[in-house]
Amino acid sequence: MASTVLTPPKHRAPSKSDSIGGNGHGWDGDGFGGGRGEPSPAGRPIPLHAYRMGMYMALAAILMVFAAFTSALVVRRGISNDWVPTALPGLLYLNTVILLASSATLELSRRALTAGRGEAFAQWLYATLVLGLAFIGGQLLAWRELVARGVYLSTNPSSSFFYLLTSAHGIHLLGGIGGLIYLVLRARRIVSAAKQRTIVEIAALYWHFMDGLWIYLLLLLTVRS
Amino acid sequence: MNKRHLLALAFVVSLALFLIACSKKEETTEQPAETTTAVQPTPIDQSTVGEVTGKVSFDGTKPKPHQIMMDQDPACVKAHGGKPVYAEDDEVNGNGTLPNVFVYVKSGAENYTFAAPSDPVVLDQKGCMYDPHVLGVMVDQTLKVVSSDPTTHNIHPMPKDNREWNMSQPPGAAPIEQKFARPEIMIPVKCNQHPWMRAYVGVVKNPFFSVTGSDGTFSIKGLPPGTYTVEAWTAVGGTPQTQDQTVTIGPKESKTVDFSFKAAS
Amino acid sequence: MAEAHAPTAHAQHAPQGFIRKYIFSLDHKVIGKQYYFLALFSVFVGLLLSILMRWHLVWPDAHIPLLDKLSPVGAPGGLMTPEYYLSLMTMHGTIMIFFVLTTAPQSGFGNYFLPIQIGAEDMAFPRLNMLSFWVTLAALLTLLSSFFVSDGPPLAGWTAYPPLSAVGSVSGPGEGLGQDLWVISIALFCVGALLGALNFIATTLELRTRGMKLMRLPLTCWAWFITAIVGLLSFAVLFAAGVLLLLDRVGGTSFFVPAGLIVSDKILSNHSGGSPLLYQHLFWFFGHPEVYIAILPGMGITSHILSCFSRKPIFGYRAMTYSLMAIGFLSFTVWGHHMFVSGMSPYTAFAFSVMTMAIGVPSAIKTFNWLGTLWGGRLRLTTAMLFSIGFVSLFVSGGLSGLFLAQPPVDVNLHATYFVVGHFHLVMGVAAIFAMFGGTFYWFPKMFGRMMNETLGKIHFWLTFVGVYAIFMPMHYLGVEGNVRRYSTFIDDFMQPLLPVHKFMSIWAFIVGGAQLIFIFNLFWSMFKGEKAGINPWESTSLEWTVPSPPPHDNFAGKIPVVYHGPYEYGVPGAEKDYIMQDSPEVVAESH
Amino acid sequence: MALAVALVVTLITLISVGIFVAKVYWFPVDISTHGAAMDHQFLLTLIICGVIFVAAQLGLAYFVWRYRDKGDGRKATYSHGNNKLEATWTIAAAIVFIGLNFLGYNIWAKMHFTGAAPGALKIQVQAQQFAFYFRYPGPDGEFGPTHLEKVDDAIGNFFGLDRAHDQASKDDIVTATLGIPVNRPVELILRSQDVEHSFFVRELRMQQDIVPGMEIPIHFTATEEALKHNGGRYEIVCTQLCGLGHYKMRAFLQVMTEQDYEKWLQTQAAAQ
Repeated sequence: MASTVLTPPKHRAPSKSDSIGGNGHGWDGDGFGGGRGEPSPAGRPIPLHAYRMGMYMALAAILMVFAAFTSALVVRRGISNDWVPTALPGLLYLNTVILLASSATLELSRRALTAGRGEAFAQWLYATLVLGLAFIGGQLLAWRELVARGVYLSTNPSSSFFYLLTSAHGIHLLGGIGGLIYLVLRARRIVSAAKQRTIVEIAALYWHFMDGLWIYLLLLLTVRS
Repeated sequence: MNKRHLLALAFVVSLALFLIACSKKEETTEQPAETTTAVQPTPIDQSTVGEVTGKVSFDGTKPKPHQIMMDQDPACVKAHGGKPVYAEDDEVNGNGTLPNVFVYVKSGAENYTFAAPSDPVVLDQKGCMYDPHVLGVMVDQTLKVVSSDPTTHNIHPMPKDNREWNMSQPPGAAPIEQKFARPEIMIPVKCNQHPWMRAYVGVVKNPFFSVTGSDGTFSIKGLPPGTYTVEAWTAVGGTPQTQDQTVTIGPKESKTVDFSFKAAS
Repeated sequence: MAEAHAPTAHAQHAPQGFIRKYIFSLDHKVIGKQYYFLALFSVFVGLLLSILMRWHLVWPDAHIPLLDKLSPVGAPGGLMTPEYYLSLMTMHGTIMIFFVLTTAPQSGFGNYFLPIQIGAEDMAFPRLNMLSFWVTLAALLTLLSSFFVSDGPPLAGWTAYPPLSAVGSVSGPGEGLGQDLWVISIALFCVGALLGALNFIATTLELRTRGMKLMRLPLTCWAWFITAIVGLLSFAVLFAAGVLLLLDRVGGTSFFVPAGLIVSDKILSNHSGGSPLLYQHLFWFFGHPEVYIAILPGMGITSHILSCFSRKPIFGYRAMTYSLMAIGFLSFTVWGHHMFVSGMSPYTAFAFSVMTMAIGVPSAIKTFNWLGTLWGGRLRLTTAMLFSIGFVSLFVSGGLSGLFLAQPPVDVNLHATYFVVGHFHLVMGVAAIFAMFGGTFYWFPKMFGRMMNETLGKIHFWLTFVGVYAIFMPMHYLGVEGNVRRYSTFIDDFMQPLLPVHKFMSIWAFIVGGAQLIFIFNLFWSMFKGEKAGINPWESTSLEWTVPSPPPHDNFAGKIPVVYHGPYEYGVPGAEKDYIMQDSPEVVAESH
Repeated sequence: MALAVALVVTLITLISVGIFVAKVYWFPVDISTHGAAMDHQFLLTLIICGVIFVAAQLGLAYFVWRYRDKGDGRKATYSHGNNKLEATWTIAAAIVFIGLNFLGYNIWAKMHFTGAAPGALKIQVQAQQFAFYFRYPGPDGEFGPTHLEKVDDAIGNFFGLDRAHDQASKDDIVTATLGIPVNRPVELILRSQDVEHSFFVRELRMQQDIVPGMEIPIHFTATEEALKHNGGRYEIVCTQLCGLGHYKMRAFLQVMTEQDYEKWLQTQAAAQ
């Protein structure tokens, strides 16, 4: 990978080092020569912290979507006289515990990876995946319970928001599950190559964010006015 | 690829799919039955047909006519020369009979099929009113909407069983030609730019319908012998109401069926 | 996530085969061109729609040839119906705002030049980049498909206010399937824009080459970067609004639809207490930043070109970057100025008004700094430069009329009149398009390896520059007179004396529309027959001018540049040449 | 080329400003008590913007001409800016822009921060696709309730009144023209039956969206000036996109003397 080597200036060297001003990564200190990811299609590897930055930005966008939903909920609840709170299925709290547990197992998996215990890493990853799927299943069961009670999407603004927020969160979590499946499939390569660990970290970042988002949504849905 | 991992993964995913499948609400979507086959008319022996005639009278106090306010479109006011215009649903004939009653054979003619006539039924817009106020068309017969007004109208039938449409007709524009695919009693037609404008279109499967005029009479001709339910529909006073009567017609027989309506409260 | 593991076996080599190279390409340069041509196609569709509208406005009885072929229902016999006019207007607005103004200057030029200008070989996430283009294309196709549905394209305006846009076909033609497609298209566009934005941000922050400090970024990069941040935050909100609107339409929810509506004699009993104003707040929370998404890249491109062809450093580089940041930040605090007469609290209106006036300050700084850049320069009046000068002129004209609309008591009489139409067309529509033209003439040599024809370019510039003033300046007068916008025909006596003004504007619209054919001809002719371009035909300083035209697949042929200078070192005293390239290690004593 | 740019920009500037200065196109007559202040604020803004506009455009024109590349080998002035100058115009712009805004504060406050004068004439305005209808409370000063199922446009019951049962509805007067007496404070209560509409009377200097699900009050007083033009008749237009008939959605405002108004109202009452 010859192209990764920094080409020195061909002409004369700069007389003062600070005229280069260090590397360009003013916000990251160690930018250019940092972690090496896989090569981009063009050739040079994309630094790993770029992936992290990308994930932060994705999370910012997701956060804004939910912020918009939140403000819609707050405004809609504030102005309306047709708001009848929907009693949430008790199952949601169990689901919450499951999701929290999944975050914990993902952490255990990550630690196992750091400690170099590949088998444990994969096992905890499975546990996370199972818990994640269980959460999704649990959410679906919670929907069923509401449907059985005759509470549908359009029954009341509060139920509209309930279905909206749970499904929006669920879809995002499914994305996370897709990521976990990918990690599982690549578990071996991840264990063998230390560079691959960033993927796990980024996946964990997303997963924990979804976890936190769920707690927030649950609070939003349960807190009355 | 690690086989053991793949297996485990497949298990987990199928478990998830199973869960999802279990929790899916059962849905049944109703497919509206639609007949698309070309209509082959049933032969009717013209030498035996009879007719139903009759009169629709109005019983009780006449509704107070509602004056129509056309101020917002000077073109409409001008068309009436400044004279007050009253809602057509309030009209009662001088002889105590009702105009604008749609009388049709509601049942009894199911064994026959009829081809829609090729002539269109014309609905005109004149002085920001519909002419006629009540009309009937056959299923798949063309309704031709024309305008005699120097102002833009929009024609907006609001059916329950047919396809809804809503089109503008600026002055000088070509007539709008549309068909209704399913029978429906009655489709209100509205112009949103002149909210008072209203017509009623009855869509029926047979040619046996009639609308009462200024003498309150109707006549339905060409009925083959049989027993029919004849229904009269009116919107007198603004609220639609119907009455049914059963009539049996022998060969070449002419029967009289009279109706009498009160204004709906 | 999908990006975190791009396994490419022979990574360094350019992909072979037409499909991989030009269609499903991961190369930011190809994607940039794809965006550019998508916008070019869209701008001509949008332009055609506006010409049809101007035609109908002044000759309402005209039977427009071929129009009945396009839409037998919307224009029976070629005579445009009022609903078809509104549909054209809606589609014009939507196409221009989303698929032209948001697409070309940011996603088009940005994709192509951001990585090169910061010394990177590609965007941070090439796959995401490709995805964002294809999602955007899907959005465009979805939108255009609404032209061919039975009850016509949507007519609720590019703002799609509920309940009109939310209650379905009962509220009129175009509000059935057409409006559904509109909402879906916008939601898709949001997804594409979000993916693009996060890619831009990560690329700018993480992939700068050695020496490319933030304060050495060309102003184009700053503008793309800030725009990406603004887009990331605002498109997410529009996406949410779109989801809610779609649910109101098809899910029977009542986020925006209040109870007790009677539409065309039909009581809508399936809705309860929703708030139309809630939609407006969500929409404009996106909608106002969107205005800056459209214009900020234009500002960046203009700054870049002005400095280059003035042969002079940009005046107040720091002030330029700070004002970009200030505009980006303040753009989130002013959305209520679209809603002074909407029925929201008048107290809030006043607060929004103050913020709006405040956002005028960084805009003014930019204008003064552009003038300052020209001052004392040695101006080379190339076509690119002319369009940039035109940009400044148009931005001043359109920006100042914003000061009227920003004040609630003045806005009351101008709101929803042609004054507003004139204002936003000048400041965000035409100005941004001038920046695109400027960018096209400036970067064409780099993108296609050939020069565009300057003579044709100048003819095109003059017709367009004079023409847009002739079209949009009179709109201000009409607005003051009280000429209401979004009317398909002017039926009232009140309007009759103003019709000659409309005719004047329409005729100029046809001229300007025709003049764009010159540009199209120039573009495609030059692509194949233009004079061959060297590496740096404009004697420009930024990194894209250090590589061959067009650049190789990985931009720098493996030789990643190191940056030693700011981006606008023109006319440096004591330097060998009139300019110092960013990657030139030449040290000049008085530099900075 | 430089000269052409300078000339064209100058010409455009002078023509644009000239048409405003000559008042070739101007606001229609003002018939409200609050309009004069608004017009004044507009004029003030116009003057300030006009000065900035002329200065900036002519500056641009001059610079393009003055600093064109004459091919004399002169190098451009090497300058990265001037902090003092930049700070000056930043502060100046901020003061002018925000100051202008505060000057308009009172006008806005008077229109919106206070309600209508006590004893103002209350009229309900209902907008629907595509017409306005108006309701006067009648002698009892009370509006009867609306019954959705009673709404029937074909017989003119736009407000869904049940005159047979609701006492307050009995004397309500529904009209298609907004008749108002001159010199008397009027409070309009705006509501919509279906989609968003807007109420705009240019001469009244009054524009307000009509939002379904809300009742929005606005208030004004028509001046004697109103009687002097066009027989006191002015156009009410809808300015919020409301569907295919939007361009035709209008009604008329008829300003009358107090006596004429009473007479008119009686005629309207008789037609109910």
